[in-house]
Amino acid sequence: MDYYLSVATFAALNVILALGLNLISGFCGQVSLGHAAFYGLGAYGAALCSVAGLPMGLSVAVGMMVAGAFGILTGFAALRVREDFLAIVTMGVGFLFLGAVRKQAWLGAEMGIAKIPSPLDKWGYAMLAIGGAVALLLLSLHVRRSWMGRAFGAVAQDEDAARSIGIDVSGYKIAAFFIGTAAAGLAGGIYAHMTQLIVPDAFNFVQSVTILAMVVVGGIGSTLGVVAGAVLLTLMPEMFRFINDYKLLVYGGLLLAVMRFSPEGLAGLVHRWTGRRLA
Amino acid sequence: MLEGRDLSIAFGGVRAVAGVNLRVERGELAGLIGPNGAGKTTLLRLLTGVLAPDSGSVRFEGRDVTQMPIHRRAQLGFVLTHQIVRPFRDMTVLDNVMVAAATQVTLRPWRALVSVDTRPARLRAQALLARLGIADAADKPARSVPLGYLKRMQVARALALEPRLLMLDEPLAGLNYTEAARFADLIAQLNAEGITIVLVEHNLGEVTRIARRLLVLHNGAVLAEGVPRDVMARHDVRDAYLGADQDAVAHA
Amino acid sequence: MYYVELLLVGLVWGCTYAMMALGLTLVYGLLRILHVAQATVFTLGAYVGLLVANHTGSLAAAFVAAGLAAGALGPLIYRLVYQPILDKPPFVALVASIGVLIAMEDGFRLVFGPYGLSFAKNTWFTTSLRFGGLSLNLVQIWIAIAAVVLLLLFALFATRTRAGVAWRATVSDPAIAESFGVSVSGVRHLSFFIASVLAGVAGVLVGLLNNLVEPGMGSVISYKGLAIIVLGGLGNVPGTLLASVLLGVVESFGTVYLDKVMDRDAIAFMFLIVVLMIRPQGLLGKAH
Amino acid sequence: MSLKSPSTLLVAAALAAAFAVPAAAQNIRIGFHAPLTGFAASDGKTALQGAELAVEQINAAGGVNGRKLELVVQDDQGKPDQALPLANKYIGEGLKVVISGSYSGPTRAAAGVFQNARIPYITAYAIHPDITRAGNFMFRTSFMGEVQGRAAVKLIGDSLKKRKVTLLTLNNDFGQALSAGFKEAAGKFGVQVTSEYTYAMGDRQFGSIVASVKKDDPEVLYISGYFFNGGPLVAQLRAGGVTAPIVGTEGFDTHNFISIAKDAAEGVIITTSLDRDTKLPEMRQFIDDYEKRFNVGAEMVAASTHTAVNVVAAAMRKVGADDSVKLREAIAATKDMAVATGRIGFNALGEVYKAAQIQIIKGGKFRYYAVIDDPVLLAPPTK
Repeated sequence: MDYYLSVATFAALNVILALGLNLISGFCGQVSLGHAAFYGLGAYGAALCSVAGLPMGLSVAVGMMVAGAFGILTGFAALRVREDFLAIVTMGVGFLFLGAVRKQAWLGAEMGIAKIPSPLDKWGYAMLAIGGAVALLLLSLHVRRSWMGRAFGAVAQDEDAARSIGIDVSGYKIAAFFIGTAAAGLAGGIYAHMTQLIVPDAFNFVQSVTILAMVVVGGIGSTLGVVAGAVLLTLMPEMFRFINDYKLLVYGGLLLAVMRFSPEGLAGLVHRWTGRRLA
Repeated sequence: MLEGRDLSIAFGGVRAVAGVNLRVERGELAGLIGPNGAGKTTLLRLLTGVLAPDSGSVRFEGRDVTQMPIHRRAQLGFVLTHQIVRPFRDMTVLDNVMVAAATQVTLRPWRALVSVDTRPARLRAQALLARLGIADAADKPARSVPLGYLKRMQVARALALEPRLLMLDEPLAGLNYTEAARFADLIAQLNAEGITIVLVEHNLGEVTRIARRLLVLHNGAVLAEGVPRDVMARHDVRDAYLGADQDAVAHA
Repeated sequence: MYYVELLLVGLVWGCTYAMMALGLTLVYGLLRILHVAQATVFTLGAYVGLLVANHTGSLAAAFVAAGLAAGALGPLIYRLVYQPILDKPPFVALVASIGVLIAMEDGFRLVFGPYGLSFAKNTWFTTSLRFGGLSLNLVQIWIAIAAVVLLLLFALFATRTRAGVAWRATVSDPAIAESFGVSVSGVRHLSFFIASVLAGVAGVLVGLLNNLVEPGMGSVISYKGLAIIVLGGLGNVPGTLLASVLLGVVESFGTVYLDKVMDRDAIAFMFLIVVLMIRPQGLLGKAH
Repeated sequence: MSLKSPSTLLVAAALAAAFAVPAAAQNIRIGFHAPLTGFAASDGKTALQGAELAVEQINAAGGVNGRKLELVVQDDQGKPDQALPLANKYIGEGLKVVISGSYSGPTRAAAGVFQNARIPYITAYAIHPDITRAGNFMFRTSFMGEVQGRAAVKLIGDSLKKRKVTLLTLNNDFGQALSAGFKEAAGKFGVQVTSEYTYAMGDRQFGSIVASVKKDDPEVLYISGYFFNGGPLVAQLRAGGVTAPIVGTEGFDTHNFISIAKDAAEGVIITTSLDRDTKLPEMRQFIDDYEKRFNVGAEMVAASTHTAVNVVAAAMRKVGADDSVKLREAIAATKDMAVATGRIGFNALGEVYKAAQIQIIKGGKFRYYAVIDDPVLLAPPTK
């Protein structure tokens, strides 16, 4: 039971991360290869507060704000550079975060932060993570229906045209980065309290790619597709423990196969087979 | 209504626009013409804020808007259309116009987040499509409709912003003779309804037909200005067009 | 003297980056693909080079074999992975490329084992030359020579040969090049071939330099290569070379003076971000 | 296998009948996780081999109390977040004891889980101090980083009689712990740390560090790190003209280090737990058997997992394999037990006490250089 609970919790955390990235990349069209950095910022922000004695709820909120604040900074970078330039800059943000944390004694450097207070039990964390995932799912569906979603769509498809019809492109990009990275911060805060230990390597480039993979395998831009992608890619390594040795091979091959045969991911497959577009 | 004062910009040492002064009066339909490489598009970009001038200023209805971002100008009613039509390709034609019709709602991202009511924007967008005669394409994805429709859709999008000044960058380009004439009529009609229009155009026949005033740009400066018939009769204007090839090379 | 040494170290690093980044920029200029999977080609080159060297004892044979193996793999990746998805949004190719990298890295581990492999005999590695207080081993010297020679050859190719002219024409406008009878597909294959040979040779050189060939040896240099081509102004060859050398030198000094602040990768990407915030189009890129 | 429902019982019975595996369910299952893929796969594989050898030897000698041992192996990829579900899975399967053949990250993450579940958890070579501090069910069969760092100071100050040291520290928990232990003890032996440079796990190019070392011109270098970065580092130092003696750690204790660094490895001295010229029969036998079984030289990582399995087996002989609380007591009572890593015992915190083996690389092989058996200096912390 414990095992299934912890897998479910990780799946929910991944849903939060992937939906956050989907808001930035899928809805608003800003490719990000550094999403794990914001997961990490949330985790570190929450961990420091919690170790300093703040209650968990407040610590997680601070983690979200820290991640969101750096998200806004990255959003400003997205105003200067676009597309491939932005992809590499965000990848750089990830490496910068990691490389700086590794050397900061007050963040525990490579040793990370340990003995983070953990006020909930396994059920508590599972419910919290699932609750967060559901909240973000509802938020994503709402954003898609709202005028914010339409404005995001305009920014994603043609920034210049969006500007010329009066859309505040900069404002929307920053909003997307803020919401998406704050969501990652939420996941980070829950993760930190649950594991009671965070180390820099948990938030590295591979983790960023993993989150991106969940988004594209699910179908970039499709909320339900991304949820499915996140759950699937969390469960897959668990189900494939019997092929332990070939895990990454299968994983890489899967990414390749999805991009090669169904670049719109699971959502694209559903569309092709049923003619219906997933929300 | 619009005033450019002493506008200049240089790219890598080449002065693309050099000390241009121009005024556009309320209600007029002005044509901005000039040979290839004369700096028309650059001037337009300076006026609309795509580029920031090295020196000079732009005033719109008495306000200095030189540093104002494009979307803010658009919200004030100073709207431009692009030379190459830029639809939101994955949206339907109707959605394209709806986004523009909702600028009051999308003005602030946070307000947009809590706004889900699409009815007012839909009604306005449908009215505009009907008016431009493209209502039949409303639910088609923009990527799949022909250029003539897209040109009209782009004007519909601009009109949805309730513009007071419309800058059209080569709206007739790519259209055949009949289409161009009809489109020019539409522009003249919009002007007659009270929208001030600046038209950058290569199609001299149509511009001279509908514009009431022409500005000729050459080598980044205003060469001539006045009533179309008089301007087109000038020798320096003719020379500028005939010698255009060399100039185009020099400014490439 | 200390600074001269740091500078030299940085230049040698810059040379390895340049060999990797030149290929990435070729591919980018032509197809707008961020070819992360180049890391795979680099690693394959290193393994083939090592196996041939350990088997035959000849480094020359090792380089030739590595160049050929890498030169075969690159165009193959283009054919099987990129070509079918060229019309898709750019992230599609990027994610596919990352997929290739992850899978192949694990493939190398399965085939060659998780332990790195070392050269049985590596005289370049064990011999060092002293100039005054400076000391460089032969691998470092060969890396500098190889980088300069290969880059010169590339310059000659691009400016003096028919294929090179066709290549440049295709970069600037594929449609026009095609109307002049250039085989765009041929040019693409050729570019992947050149990029891959450079990467393969670089792989052997880095393998010799570390005396260690490992499954994951290509990834970091490939990420940095992407940073470099962006830094240089995507698709801009001189910019790429300038950025490679600058990045090498910045890392060399940075790892000493910023030791307490951030690690080497962070220094590299910090430099990238600072430059791009000042010049969004990259060092030698053209403003839009 | 936990049999939860009649149908699984039936299936299991059918399987057992089909393959006629007698008493398969009676095997004693021991959890073992290691980084079998990812950046640390090399050490993970070695660690697994050490444990497998121990299991084979014990089973060949009749097993424990008539039952065979069986490792339940999982891959943690060296990642802390992989360790959590994995730990929960072991608990779900009802395992009574788990061994970590992994690095500090995953081991630390799993430690709390096992402590809460009251399952003895033995870490073979992860060095982070927090692991055993997770509680009384935690044990460690290898040196803590601090302790090994202190051994190196004594070696440098007393045996090599050098004063000025430059530290080249791997920037991870392993390197930082060694560096901390070294600096803390340096004063006692008159050793002075004149400079310290750090490098990252993935670094293979150390030109700027070599240049800096030449500028500082220390009498001796103390290098933490693993063979895959330490090997190139040592080679580049020698190629760059640095001649000062080099003292390394157990991270270099593998033949890979020598095959990477080649001639440059000659004369490098390391602190470790394995003496290739040992007279202790248990250690001798491990070294020989390991080489015979896997066709490669024995390594400290393998010795340490081998030790962990034997500690577990010894405890099971005393109290049986089914009660994890009793097992914990039996493991904690281990005293002066002769194993592959020497004569060991645990203190109140679950930390091992053993002598530090000092090896030197001569003629491309690890050889005896000295042994530091100083119960005061090498005493691990007790809380």
